Amino acid sequence: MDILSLFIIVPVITILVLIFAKGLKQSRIISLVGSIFQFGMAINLVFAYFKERAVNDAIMVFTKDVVWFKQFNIHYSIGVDGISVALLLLTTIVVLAGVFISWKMKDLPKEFFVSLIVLSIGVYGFFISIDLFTMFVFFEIAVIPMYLLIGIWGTGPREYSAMKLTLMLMGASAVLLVGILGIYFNSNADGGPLTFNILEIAQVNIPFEVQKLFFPLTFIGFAVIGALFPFHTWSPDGHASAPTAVSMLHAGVLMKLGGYGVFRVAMYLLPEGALHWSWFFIILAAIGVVYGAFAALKQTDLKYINAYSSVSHLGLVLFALLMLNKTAWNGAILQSLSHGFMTALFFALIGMIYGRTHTRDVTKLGGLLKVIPFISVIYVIAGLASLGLPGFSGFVAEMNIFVGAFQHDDIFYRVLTILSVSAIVITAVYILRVVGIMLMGPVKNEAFLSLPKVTWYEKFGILLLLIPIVGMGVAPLWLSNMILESLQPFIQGVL
Amino acid sequence: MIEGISIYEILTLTSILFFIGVYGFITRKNLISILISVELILNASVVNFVVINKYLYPDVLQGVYFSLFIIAVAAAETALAISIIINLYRQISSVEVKDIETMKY
Amino acid sequence: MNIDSFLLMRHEILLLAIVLLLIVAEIFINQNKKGSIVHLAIFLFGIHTIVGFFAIDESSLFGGMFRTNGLIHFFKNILNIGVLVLLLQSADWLQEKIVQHNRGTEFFILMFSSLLGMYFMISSGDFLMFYLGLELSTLPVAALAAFETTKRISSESGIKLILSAALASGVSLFGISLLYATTGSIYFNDIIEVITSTNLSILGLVLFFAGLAFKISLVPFHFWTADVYEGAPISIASYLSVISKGAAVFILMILLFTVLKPLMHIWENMVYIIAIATMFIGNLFALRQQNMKRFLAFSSIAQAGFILLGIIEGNQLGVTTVVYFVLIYVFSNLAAFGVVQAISLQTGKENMNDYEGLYRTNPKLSLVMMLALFSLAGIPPVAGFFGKFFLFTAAASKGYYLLVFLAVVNVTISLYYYLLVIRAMFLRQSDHAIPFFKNKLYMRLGLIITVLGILILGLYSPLYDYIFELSSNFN
Amino acid sequence: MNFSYTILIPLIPLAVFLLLGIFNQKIKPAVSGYIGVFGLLASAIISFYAAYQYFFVSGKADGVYQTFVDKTVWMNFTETLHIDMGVLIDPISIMMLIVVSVVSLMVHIYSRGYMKGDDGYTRFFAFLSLFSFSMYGLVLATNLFQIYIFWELVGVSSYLLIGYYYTKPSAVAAAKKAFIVTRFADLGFLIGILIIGYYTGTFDFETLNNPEGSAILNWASTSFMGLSVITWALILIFIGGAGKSAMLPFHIWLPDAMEGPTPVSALIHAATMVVAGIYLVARLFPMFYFVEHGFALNIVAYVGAISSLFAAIIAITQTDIKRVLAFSTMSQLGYMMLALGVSGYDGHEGVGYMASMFHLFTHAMFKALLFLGAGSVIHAIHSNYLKDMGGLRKYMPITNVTFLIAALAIAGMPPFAGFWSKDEILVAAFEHNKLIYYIGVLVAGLTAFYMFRIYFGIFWGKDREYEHTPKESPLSMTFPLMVLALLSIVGGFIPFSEFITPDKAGFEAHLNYPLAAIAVGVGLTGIILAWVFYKKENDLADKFANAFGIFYKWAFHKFYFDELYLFITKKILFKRVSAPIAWFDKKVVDATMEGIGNKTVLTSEKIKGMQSGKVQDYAFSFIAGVVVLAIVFIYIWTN
Repeated sequence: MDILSLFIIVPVITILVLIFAKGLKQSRIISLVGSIFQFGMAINLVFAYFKERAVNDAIMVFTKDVVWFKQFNIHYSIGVDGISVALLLLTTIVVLAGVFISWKMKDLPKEFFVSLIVLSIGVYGFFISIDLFTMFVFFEIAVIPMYLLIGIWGTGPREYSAMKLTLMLMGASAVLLVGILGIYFNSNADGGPLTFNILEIAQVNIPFEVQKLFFPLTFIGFAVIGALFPFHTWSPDGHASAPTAVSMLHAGVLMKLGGYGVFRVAMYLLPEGALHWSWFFIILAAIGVVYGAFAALKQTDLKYINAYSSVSHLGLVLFALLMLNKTAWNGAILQSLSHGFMTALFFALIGMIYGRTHTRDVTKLGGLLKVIPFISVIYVIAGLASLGLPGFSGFVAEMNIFVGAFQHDDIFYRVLTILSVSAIVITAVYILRVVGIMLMGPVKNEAFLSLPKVTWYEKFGILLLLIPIVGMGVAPLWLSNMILESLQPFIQGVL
Repeated sequence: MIEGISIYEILTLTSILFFIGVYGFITRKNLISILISVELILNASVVNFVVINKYLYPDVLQGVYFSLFIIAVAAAETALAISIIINLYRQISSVEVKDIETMKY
Repeated sequence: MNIDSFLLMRHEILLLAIVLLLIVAEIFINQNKKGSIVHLAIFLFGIHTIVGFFAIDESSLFGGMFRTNGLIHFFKNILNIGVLVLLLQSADWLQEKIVQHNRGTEFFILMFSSLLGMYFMISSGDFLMFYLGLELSTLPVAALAAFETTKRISSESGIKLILSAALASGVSLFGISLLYATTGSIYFNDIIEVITSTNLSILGLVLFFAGLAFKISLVPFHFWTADVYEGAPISIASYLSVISKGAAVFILMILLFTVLKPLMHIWENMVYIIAIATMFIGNLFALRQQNMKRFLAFSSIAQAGFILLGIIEGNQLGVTTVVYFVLIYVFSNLAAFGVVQAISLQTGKENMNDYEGLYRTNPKLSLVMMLALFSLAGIPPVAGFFGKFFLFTAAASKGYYLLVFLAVVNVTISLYYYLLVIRAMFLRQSDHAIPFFKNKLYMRLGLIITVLGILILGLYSPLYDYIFELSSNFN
Repeated sequence: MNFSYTILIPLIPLAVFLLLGIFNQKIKPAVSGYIGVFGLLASAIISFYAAYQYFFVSGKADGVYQTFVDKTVWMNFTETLHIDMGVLIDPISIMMLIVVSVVSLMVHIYSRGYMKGDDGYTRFFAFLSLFSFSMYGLVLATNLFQIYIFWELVGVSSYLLIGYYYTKPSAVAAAKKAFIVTRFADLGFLIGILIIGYYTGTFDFETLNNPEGSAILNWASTSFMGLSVITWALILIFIGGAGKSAMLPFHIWLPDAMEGPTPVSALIHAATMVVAGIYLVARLFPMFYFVEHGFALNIVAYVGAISSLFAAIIAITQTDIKRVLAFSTMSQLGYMMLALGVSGYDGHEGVGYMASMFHLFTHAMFKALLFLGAGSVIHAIHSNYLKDMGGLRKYMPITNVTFLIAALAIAGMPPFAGFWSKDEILVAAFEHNKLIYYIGVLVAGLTAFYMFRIYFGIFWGKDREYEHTPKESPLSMTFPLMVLALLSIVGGFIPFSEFITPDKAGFEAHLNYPLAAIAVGVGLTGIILAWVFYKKENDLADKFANAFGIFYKWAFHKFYFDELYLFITKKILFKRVSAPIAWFDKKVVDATMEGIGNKTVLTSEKIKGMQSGKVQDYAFSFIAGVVVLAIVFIYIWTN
């Protein structure tokens, strides 16, 4: 079994075992074992990747290609480069943390973990596949479990949010489908056979009119899940209603599919279309960056604040991708990773706070530093990380994005860059606002004086997410180099 | 082949017959009469087949045979329809078409 | 014309034999264990299904009135499997409701003869055979729809079906007569050579098309569907929505692709319009349905609209995708109907809000339902997704991107109402939920087969390649 | 000569921080205090050793102080642009190392007494170490991005330390304010960096500052709105500096920052962090000087001058001694800025630059001393307000004397440190810009006045009735006072012009007697006025204040800058921007998405009549469909 397909096999096996599990204890143990195993595989993959990369300079390594539907030339073809390796690592970590965080899942635990793992299968598959069809399949597999996860285990208006989220994402994927078919049927522009294989299509130069037509479809199709500005409204409600672990996976991993897809498919296969449209979408993205930050400023529900900050941060990702240069792209990938960890951490903490105080309304909370110091301190750290403090991953990513974006020769883009740079101040404002109101100050509510202390599994979950944030922030070089060299072929493809 | 009458007259007739049937089907209140209008429609095509066969392609008798079969099938159809109608009549003692509208929307 | 050429009609002859045998059996089985007729029938039909899989060589009989080839043969097998599953699912219902009144045999005879009609219809070589097959497949179903003689709505649906069917067949007959007028033959092979697009032939095409569109229940010829499904016994509803629709789709496709190929520039636009109308109307109506049968009726209308996306391609790709989709659709829809039938048999409840909290009481059943609905909605990795995706591919290969776009919009809409059912079953919790019950062997068997189909058919690509080869003579 | 060992200077405090931060709960307070002190002691020793090495052993090569750089790539942006981490050793960085080490060490020692018994003692020392680490890193930075990184880090440690009493809402607010205001200024800094990076292709100080380098020579190549883009970049960078050094209009955070513990104010908001802005300008001095003939530098000069005057005026009116000191700090920082602004480049022209650094040095000493003294007073009587103080000289003699020394130093009385540096500044101003010179003189007088106002207010006047008689602070607190007092006395005699000049060559500086005399005279007048007003209880001061009337009121309310900012943030940002956006999101964007869904359902409700249940309607639509299709395809759509 090759090293990549294991990422699909192992979760499937986990599910099969889970089916026979009884009760909370067994199911959580099984899923814990499974996810730890995946984590191990991801670590192993990183090292294997470096070893392979030393001897093999193909765009994708560990490639495997099995013909699936030969009439359509559909293959189950997988492979990774530095970017997907990094994202896979992110995913495994977040999933593992998610399992820890949902250690005390009361209602239908088995089903919960099964759907969680199904979701992760979708994500893994998406990241490793280099065949548009396979990619699309995994994309939808990743999205659908959200409905059950939010709908069954959610809080608040869960049915509404779940339906909204699912429909918007599926609608997006429907648009995406048209785009993919468009690409597919023009993949023989140079007289070759029709193909879904990304790498092969990248060699074809698709006519400009076609690119102009299908780039927006493909872009929007992916960007909706990346919370592109007018289509982001599924995310706040979805986050707010989802159970903790789901919010973590969702914001931490699922929303990354957007950026990754845009990068892998829209940008890479339709470069001229990208160049032609970038001005328009870049405006949307820039709006999203500032708009999200301002919207977060006004919220009082922790999850909403975080959701909007995600809109802002992921806006930066799309923004950087559309800048079409290496540094910005590097920044975009780094931002995806760092946002993945940070926001997952945030949601984990919010979940713990909510689980203890039973409210997410910041105005009702106060002085938590006194009563639950560990969680609060970590929250402060996460906050500082997310406002881009040096020494944390956010800074590295954002600086790459800003410097890269500012290298653009067109003044218009540089002005937009400055605009979105200004978002970091607003970010600081809303983060510190929350920290000030919720963690500092006097304890607002007598009941808070006796909150349960943080448990071992919560600690595990938190540290699991915190360590990469600091690691990326302190020593970014190896990661960014890994990504940069993987970006090389794309640069040649696009520019 | 009838003297002095070209195929057009007959086809016009059958078309008229057809639409009379349709009209009856749409307007009659009584299930039985709706059934009769269906017969009109079928007969329109029966005549069509015969006439076309006779006027245009007299050498092979496809149309004629077709029409025979149509008549037979039509009989079966009517029989079945009648039986169902009777069954309905047993229950609601009515054959009015307005009484079979309980299922809608 | 020698004896072994009758073996070409193996399906038909066997089925006929079974029908006769059942009549005989009816006489000899003694009163106190009428139930055994059900077992007998299912057993016989099972054998028939298996025998059906033996290869048949390609040829035609009766001067081309009856023809058969690999694809037709394969499709007959699909129908067989469908009917078999359907019988398995409705066995308990028969045992409990029908056999008491000594009407078990009638049921089987009617259903089998209708199936026989479909055999003739899809392997017909001229319009006469086609017409006979059509009628033979329609009339018994009307009788079956009115089968629960004690229920008023059952008779109503029977009448609605028979009247609409009569009208439809009348119209299409008129169309056939016009085609006959333009071409001078009712044999497909002759027609292909001579047919051209004159006003008369176009009119004939439209009228004839309407007749089949009625059976596939395409907008605006679909209105009977919902009412009939609702009134008829569930097994008949599912029979209508799966078997007869499938057969009609198949023959329509074959006629359009072979006989009426010269008129393609006409009918592809026609299909284009009707496809859009069908998808939207079907979905929009399905949104509000509470009764599961009506719900599935409209959903199946929408599905028919999707099928047209494959038909519009007009070549081998179209044939393959359509057959493939129909195959998957058979399993998905049968699964859905099966669950509905099981529940309504146990509790008599057929409304969506009765399903609330079903997962907590009957997890297995709800999971089957979920799979079926996901397959209908086209969610990977279950089969439905692949079927739909390939249909869209077929349409896109002709450059109908707008049509595909509207189709995917409709997929999203349809997802909404499929999720409504899932919401009722999984998300909601109700204190008067349907209590836990165990299904009988037949029903379970029927459901398991469908589930296997749903899970495997999509991922198992050789099947698709096989169909592709079968349909090789369409380009 | 290799100075790479200086990397230890920041790393030791970092280690201390991690140690104390992670094992916060485990370590006993006493122990953590010692860990902090000794950690910093180590850094200080290394700094002194490095200073000795540099200035007296191996720094000079043919009469010019060399720049030693030792760095490694931390992150790559493009082929040319990358962030390096490393140490840059040149006169000013060494000088800053000394300043930071001395003050920080003193403050550490002092805090062991001052913070005794406070829960969070360990946390306090952890934060102090974090700050020391960041400050050292900032000082040693080799390029713009490294300095920006540590710039942010000192910002956050200041945030943490101001908000040290996090249960006190005012402290929380102050911390937030400090961080956000400086962050806002840093935005300018960051954009400036981006522009520099884009147009010059490097972040390195060496490359940028090289007078023959491309960065300086081709400043005119691209211009934007009439100014060179480089000039714009420099102005933006200066905005960043102004934010940290509390220049107008970014000064508002500094007074509030006094909510933090007094040692913190002494270390961060008097001696070290706030001078980062000056340090930054000095660091880029060649660029400021050469690009567009020092256009940006003039802005620096005027901003500095105005800020110092502005702050001095406000300082007179404040009643909270720490706030008085805060404004005095701001005023002195303005002084340094002004000095930089009026400085030339080579030879004796560079006196302003030299003086600015000199004043930075001396000011660090005596201002830290003032704060610590104030701290010891506050420690004794638990109040910040002048009205609660008086006649303390008999209770706490050491504090009294040291405070007096510091006051004299800041008032510029010879032979105290302040006198020398201030004199050089005035010389530089006099030579380059008379207007600024006059402002400088005026400020000198005001400084002397308000400083002695509080001195007399605290230690003279008649006793207030204290609930328990105040007593002198413990040795751990008085010892630093004495050390710093000593430095404030002798600090002025260091021949700075030998060591620190823009062209690093060094020159002979000699006292300019007439100017010095004027300065001293003005200072004395200030002191005497203060003596008259505040030595004894009398109502002269109030009369005087009333004489100024409305103007006094303005000054007392700090010219309503806070209100202005509040208005901008609360009224504009929250009410006019954020709230509408939130509303827009809910009511427009979201509503549109939902609207699509609702419309669909509504439509399906509307059209349900089609399914009327009448078999004849069905037949009708059937036939209608047929007819329409027939017509369409026979007559209309015939292709």
